[in-house]
Amino acid sequence: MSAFLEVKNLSVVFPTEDGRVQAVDSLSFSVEKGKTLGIVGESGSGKSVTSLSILGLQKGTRAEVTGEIWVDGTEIVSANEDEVRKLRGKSMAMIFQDALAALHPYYTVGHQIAEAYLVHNKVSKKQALARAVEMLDRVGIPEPHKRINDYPHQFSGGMRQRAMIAMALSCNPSLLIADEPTTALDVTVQAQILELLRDLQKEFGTAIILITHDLGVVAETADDILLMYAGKQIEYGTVRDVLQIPQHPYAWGLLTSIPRLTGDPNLPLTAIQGTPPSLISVPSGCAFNPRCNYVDQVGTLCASSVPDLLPIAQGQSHYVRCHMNPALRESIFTTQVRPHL
Amino acid sequence: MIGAPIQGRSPARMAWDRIKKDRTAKISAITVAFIFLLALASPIFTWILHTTPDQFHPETLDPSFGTNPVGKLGGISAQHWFGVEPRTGRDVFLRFAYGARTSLSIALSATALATLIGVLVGLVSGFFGKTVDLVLTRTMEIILAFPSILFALAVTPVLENLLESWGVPTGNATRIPVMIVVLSMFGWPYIARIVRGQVISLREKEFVEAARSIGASRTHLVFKEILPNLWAPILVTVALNIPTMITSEAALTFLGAGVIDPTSDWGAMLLASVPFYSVDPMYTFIPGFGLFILVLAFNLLGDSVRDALDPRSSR
Amino acid sequence: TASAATTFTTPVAPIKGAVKGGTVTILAQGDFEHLDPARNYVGGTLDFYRLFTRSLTQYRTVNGKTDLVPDVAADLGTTKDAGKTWVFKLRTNLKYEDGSKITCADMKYGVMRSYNDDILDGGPTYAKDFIDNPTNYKGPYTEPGKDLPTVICSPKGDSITFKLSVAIPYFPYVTTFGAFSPIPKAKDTKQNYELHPISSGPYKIKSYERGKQLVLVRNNQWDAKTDPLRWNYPDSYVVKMGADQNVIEQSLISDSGAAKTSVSFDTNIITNLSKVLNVAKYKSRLFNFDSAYNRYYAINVDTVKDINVRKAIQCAVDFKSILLAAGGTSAGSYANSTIPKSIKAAYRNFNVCGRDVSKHPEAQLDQAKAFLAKATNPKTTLRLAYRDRGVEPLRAAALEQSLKAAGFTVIMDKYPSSDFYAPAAKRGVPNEPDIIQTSWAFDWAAASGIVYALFDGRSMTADDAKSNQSRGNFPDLQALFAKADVSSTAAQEKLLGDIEQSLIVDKAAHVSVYFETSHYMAGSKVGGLQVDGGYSTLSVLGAYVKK
Amino acid sequence: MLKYTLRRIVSGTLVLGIVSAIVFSIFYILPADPARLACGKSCTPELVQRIQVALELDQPLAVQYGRFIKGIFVGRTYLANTDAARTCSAPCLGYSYQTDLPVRQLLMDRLPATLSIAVGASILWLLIGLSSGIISALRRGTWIDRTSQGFALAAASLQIYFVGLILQFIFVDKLAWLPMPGYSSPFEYPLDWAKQMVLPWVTLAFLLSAIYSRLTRSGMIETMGEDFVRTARAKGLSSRDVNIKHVLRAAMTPIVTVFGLDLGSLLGGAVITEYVFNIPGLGKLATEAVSNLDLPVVTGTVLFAAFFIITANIVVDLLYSVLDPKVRLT
Amino acid sequence: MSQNSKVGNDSGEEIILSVSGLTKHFPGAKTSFFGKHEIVQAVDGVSFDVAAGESLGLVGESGCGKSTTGRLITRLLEPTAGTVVFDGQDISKLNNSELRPIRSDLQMIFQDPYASLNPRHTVGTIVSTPFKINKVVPEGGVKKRVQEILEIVGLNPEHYNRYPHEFSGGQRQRIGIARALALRPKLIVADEPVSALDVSIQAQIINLMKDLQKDFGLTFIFIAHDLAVVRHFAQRVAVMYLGNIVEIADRDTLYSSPKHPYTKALLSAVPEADPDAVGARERIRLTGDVPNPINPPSGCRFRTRCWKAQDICASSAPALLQIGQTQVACHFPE
Ligand SMILES: Nc1ncnc2c1ncn2[C@@H]1O[C@H](COP(=O)(O)OP(=O)(O)OP(=O)(O)O)[C@@H](O)[C@H]1O
Ligand SMILES: Nc1ncnc2c1ncn2[C@@H]1O[C@H](COP(=O)(O)OP(=O)(O)OP(=O)(O)O)[C@@H](O)[C@H]1O
Ligand SMILES: [Mg+2]
Ligand SMILES: [Mg+2]
Repeated sequence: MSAFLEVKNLSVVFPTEDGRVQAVDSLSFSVEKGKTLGIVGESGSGKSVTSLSILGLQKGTRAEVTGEIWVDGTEIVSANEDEVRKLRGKSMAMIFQDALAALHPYYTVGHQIAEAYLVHNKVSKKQALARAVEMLDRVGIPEPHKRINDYPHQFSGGMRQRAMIAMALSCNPSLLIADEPTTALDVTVQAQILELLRDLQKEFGTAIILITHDLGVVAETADDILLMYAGKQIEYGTVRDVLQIPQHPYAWGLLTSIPRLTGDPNLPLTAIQGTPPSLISVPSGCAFNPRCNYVDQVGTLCASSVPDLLPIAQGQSHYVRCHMNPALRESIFTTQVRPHL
Repeated sequence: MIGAPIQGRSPARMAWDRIKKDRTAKISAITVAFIFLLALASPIFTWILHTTPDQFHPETLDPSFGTNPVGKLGGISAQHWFGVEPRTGRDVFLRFAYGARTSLSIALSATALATLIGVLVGLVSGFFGKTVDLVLTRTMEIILAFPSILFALAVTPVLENLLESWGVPTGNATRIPVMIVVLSMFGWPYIARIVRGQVISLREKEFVEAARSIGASRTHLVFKEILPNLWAPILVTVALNIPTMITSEAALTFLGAGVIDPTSDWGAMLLASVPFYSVDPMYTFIPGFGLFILVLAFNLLGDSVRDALDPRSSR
Repeated sequence: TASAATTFTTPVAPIKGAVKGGTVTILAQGDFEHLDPARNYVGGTLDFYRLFTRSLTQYRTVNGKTDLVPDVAADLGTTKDAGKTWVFKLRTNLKYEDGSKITCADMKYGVMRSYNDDILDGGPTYAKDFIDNPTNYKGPYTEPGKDLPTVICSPKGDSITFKLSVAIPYFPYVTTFGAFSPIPKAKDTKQNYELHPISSGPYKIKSYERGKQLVLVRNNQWDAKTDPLRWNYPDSYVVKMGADQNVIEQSLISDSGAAKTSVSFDTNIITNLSKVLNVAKYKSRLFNFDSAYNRYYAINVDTVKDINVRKAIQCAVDFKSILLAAGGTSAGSYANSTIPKSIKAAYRNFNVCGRDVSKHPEAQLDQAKAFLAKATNPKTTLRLAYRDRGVEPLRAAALEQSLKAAGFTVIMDKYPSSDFYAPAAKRGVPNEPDIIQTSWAFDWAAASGIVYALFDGRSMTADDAKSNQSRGNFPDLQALFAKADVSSTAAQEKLLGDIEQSLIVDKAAHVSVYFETSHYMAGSKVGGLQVDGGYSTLSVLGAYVKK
Repeated sequence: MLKYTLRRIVSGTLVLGIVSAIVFSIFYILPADPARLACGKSCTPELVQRIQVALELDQPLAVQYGRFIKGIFVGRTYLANTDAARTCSAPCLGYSYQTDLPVRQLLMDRLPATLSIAVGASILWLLIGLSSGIISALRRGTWIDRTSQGFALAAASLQIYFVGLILQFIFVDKLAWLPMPGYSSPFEYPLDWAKQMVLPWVTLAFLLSAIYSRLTRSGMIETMGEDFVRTARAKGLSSRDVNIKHVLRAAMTPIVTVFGLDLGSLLGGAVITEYVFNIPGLGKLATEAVSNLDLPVVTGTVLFAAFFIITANIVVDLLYSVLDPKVRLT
Repeated sequence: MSQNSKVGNDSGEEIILSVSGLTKHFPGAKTSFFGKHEIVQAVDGVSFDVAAGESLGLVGESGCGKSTTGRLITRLLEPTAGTVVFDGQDISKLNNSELRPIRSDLQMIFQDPYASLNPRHTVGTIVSTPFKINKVVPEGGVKKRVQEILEIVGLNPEHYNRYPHEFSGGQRQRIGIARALALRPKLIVADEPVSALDVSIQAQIINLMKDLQKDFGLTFIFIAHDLAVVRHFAQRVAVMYLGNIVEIADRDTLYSSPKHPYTKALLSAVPEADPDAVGARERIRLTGDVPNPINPPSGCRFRTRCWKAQDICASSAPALLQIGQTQVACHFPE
């Protein structure tokens, strides 16, 4: 079956004074209705750029977008601004990390939610405001009929994020992109928001792309994981697959380096050495090779050629971009990585 | 941008490199330099032209209309490159060159003084806060509430009298210092406000905390930690302030509170040209255009400096 | 001129082409200092006051010719003792705006109240100065019951006699001033009288808002047949006050809106002169005439003691560059003397520094240097006092240049515009000026209106030169003044001419440079304007609105 | 809000008080004697002294200032209990030394001209400045943007008096399309008024619109980079709605403030403009008064101008709180 | 609050820092020029001890007063009330000059690796400033010593003359650590040293700090909002809520059997990167946000979000009492 969102070979390049920034490099994935895809990666790995490309928000900027993005049968990359605009908000919506910055400081929350509803529905302003109250109520804001007249700065951080969600969902979009929706929030509030997202998804059958750098959040919320490094997808599969039998050394590094509530706290964390690369001069070959502990296992290939994204085994939906052969990976994982998890 | 570190370039060095690449900045800098050179070299022209900027040349004027130089375009000739002044026949080119001297030195001194006061007040006010800040910001508020041009006009004769009563001789010897004081008096609050704002935000920065946590004294904090971070905004402010000062100096002179004849000054030349703009437009045009070019060049240069020092602001 | 032979009592002839009706607007920079006749002294406006104020005598200008004529008086006055006692016949059929008669008592009261110049400040003090005051009369406000015995009305009230303290041959000129206007005692409101002076002329005050505007309308009680000098064409005159010099100049030049029917009595076209003089369409509306203003340099004989130094200064004066600074020959005409050529009885065509200045206005530097070399008491550093107003600094700079070229060192001493004449006249003070750049406009067109004021050393005090800025007090000239004091008008004028010549040529204490030319402008719809010889201004007496 | 406004008015009045005290004392230490100026042609020392008494210049500074302040609030009587007594009702700013007219009346007489300039010019510069700034921001980097911004920078570097004279030379002297600038009453001669105001308006607007154009452009561009604009686009709003309702709305706030302050200081007298074009406004009145050392008029005009500036400040702050809900005034 | 016992660790080691009744009230944001200050009760009666060589974790949600506590201890702020006894000396009332000798023993590492380094100074200047200010001349000169320290924190000593902007976040944090280490302090307060860093870098820094603690016998107060991070660093953990300490216990006790409902809720909210654990864990969802410290709830400050709250919670504030291994401030501990 064809997924609600299908991204094929998406690449985004920013020509800048310092050079061409390859922010996203041949990314392919799909999300079905009612499912959640978690995109995980370090800062600057191209997560936000990907999400903006899906919404077509890079049209009219200097970004060079190639590849295909199919949303509900429309191809976004080649579509004109007006066609995409009609999809935005209605078929796909987005919530951003910094809700305070993402809400207009001079308009009331109610107005901003109603505005989103008004663009796509032939209703009166009053009806739109009623919708705003309804949505605020739905996302758990107490006394919504009063709060619609508040300005964003009068909301607390969690409430703002809820308001963003209410705004995004006001037109029942089939796809919701959440770009680090909880990073700025406290754990307790983060938990509330994630739960809200899950509930809403259950109710409306929305497809969700959840962008985060926290594997824990993905584990709790997503169905699939797309792991990005330096603009490329390096591992892609179901949450269970990727978190339990991770294939890429970067994934191993990530999983072993994050402190957990379980396991022996006295053992040192196994950190990933080095720092993420600059996207202007991505290391040749596998972008991760300068930081990879297992380059020796493969030899010069790592530094000279970019590995393909391949299923870990025939017919599997778990993909990885690594030169090591599956058997080698398997053995390293079981002997060296798993004990640290 | 995280990544391969660039070899040991200080922020100032990076700004300088950016400026060097900026063509507008280069052209403006050359223009400014040219006008400076003209101002500095003005005595040489006295020697070349065998006359002084104050020398009357009655023979160059229409005897029945003292306001009309003989000849085209305000009497432009091999002897008088920019023509002559109506009523006196003084050489306009020399007055222009010497005028650049006066205008620039007053504007630059006023900028320097205003910057000095502004930076000091801004630092003190921003860093120490509380009552000191309250008093200083209130003072700024009051100064900014003054209709500055009017007040500058009104206060010039007063200050002049004051200086005279201290035995300073009348004339430009008192007028010029008074102008500098008056111009900087209204100029410093703008600088102080910017510096104060910067200091307040820097004061809360963690690196200042860090210095405090290792026991740094206030002097260290102000001069070693905060001040180095102020150079960029100060430089930008100064760069954008110079043209304002030039304009204000000219305006003040134009309104009659400026340097006194025979000392030449661009604002004074414009003022003197007013009655003749329709009979001898060249006489108005020359100082006006000079002023325009100078201010434009400084403005462009200021923009470039700002862009270079603050890469986020892009044109 | 004060001969009883010509009487000028008949009405003035109508102006050709003039029509009645309409409003003439007068643009004024400021309000009148005072409308009270006793307090008027401002040159340009004196002409205007005649629209509603008659005085004993007045000037009449017709076709460029100006005569002194009897106004409230029926003759130009007679004297039997060479000017010590003056008798004027009075017209007896004149009325105020309220229909009441103008009497000799009113004329006398007008004079008497001018003695109260502590309250009625501002006017000329000639009446008080000249009329004998044996009882030390102080004015009707101070001494209400007291009489001024030296002003006498004939029993029938048809003549008035003035007994003067000294002989004043030119007294009939003095009686043109407002103190010699009729004022009904009952209507005198002291210093508030100026808010509504009772009209005796062809127009009366309809409304007067200080600083804003004054509206004059016809006075029906005025009878043209009794008036030898006034016309009455427009229905009203409106004075609009408070505009600026340049605003007035430019609105007159632009000739739009109300400016079409406008004229100004206090605004000489200065700023825009070169422009309007060059353009034909403006020229037709421009009135150019010699003003009463003479620009001159007083050489301080107290400080510049050596005659040769003074002569050197005279020679060094570059008439040309000075006049160029003021606008060239269109803005003024070179003058050897402060007495204008038009005052024929007194004018002398002498040379200054040996040359006819109108032909050779340039500085005579060689001669100047020669004189300086001859000086036994050479003073080569000169302090030049001038006023910071208009082109005066430039003129001073022009003089500075030629003085320097002649070998002097010059200290430029600029005085504030508002505070010049009195400080420059201080004697024996530190920094006393050596050369004073100043000017004079005569109060009446006679040498007596000039020479007494400027050169009579007898009026000086030890610390104040008054208007005798050159501070000359030469015994030989004193003798001449004494003689002039008691001479007949004609003889006096001649003597005064001699005094001036001597002061300039022999004593080298004065350099007259030029007479300023006035350039007045009027709107295109105003006719009947003419230059008034009495006040050297553009008179609005005959103005009419062109149809 | 009301409390805040009241408090601002009180503190503004205080600032005005300080401004007036400064102006007052500065002129008091001026050696030139105003009485001499008021005295006229036939002046005697006694007369000067009498005028000094009449103008109450013989009193100590504090007394003079006290009476002055009293005059503003409750009116005052000069030389009370004497024959020459005259009453000046509140708000009394004294009488001009030069013309002996009430300063308040002088100010009111000159206000219409200044008002004409300020209002006309500000409408013009807002129109030009905003529209060119908006177009530049929307067409960033295109030749339209570059031309308009280059023009704006050049215009911002020009001097009012220079432009004024040049325009006057072209349009009045050479082409004769316009009459000499000046001031006619808009009620009596509306056409003349407009024609004469054209040059002052255009000159002032020319220079100021340049500043507003730059301000608008940079404000818009800065706002375009804000997250909430991205949100608006993500909602599916048309670019027109995004640019006007979201970008411009946010970018306008600082411009409105600057505009308020500019208008405020202009209302106190467009000094240079009035000077160049010979318009009898407040600025002209002030420059004349300064050169005549007409203390009451100088104090009056400076105070009047300061009043406008301070009022503009208060209005702008109040307006800001309306425009920016984050600003809470108590 | 905790009036009773200095809670040391069981081994009776030397107490290097003892905080009691520490309180900081800030003048809140003034709403207008003349407006009155509101009072922000940022820290309200906090007491705890730290033994030499141990590391105490301080966790809590944003705005609960962690940083303020840290800055009170390092005397960057002056306490409104309470004492801070460091190394046997009450430093809570000392003035700047009296503090100077103590400064070198008490250092701080900051959260933001960008804001905590002066962009106009080179790395060398930054790390050598402590020496210059305290007029310490180490053996072999300042430069040599600085380069040694740089090496210790894993930086290339040749970077001495570089500017902060030439380094990545992780490297900058190392510079900050180097500066804190320069004078060999006894106690370091690390205020969220890793929360601004990328996940892959966090571990590097945590490991580095752990090593340093071991090598130099440092005492740490480690502030964080991430319970998992604290668990990997601190031997003892204090949980803060709205200016109060609600629970202190050694690591294992706290994580395995939290006594305070807030601690419990906090722990259950931490997302775990283990899909199997997701369903298995008990979920406690707190409602709402942390209340405003300007107007904290009466009694127990947590009661507004607590599912166990009774009337008593609104009327009396629970004291921090010892229950087993744990000190907890709750009327109804688990
Ligand atoms: N408009 C742009 N011009 C140039 N480079 C850009 C632009 N937008 C993004 N980039 C670059 O593209 C890369 C990817 O950025 P992106 O915002 O997608 O990262 P991210 O994965 O979302 O990171 P974070 O976790 O910090 O949000 C970064 O290196 C960024 O600098
Ligand atoms: N200088 C200050 N003036 C006023 N209030 C302050 C000040 N510093 C902190 N606060 C307030 O004190 C409370 C506690 O702040 P603190 O920075 O200690 O919290 P925190 O626990 O470190 O939070 P975070 O996790 O966000 O860093 C907050 O409400 C904060 O707004
Ligand atoms: Mg991102
Ligand atoms: Mg903190």
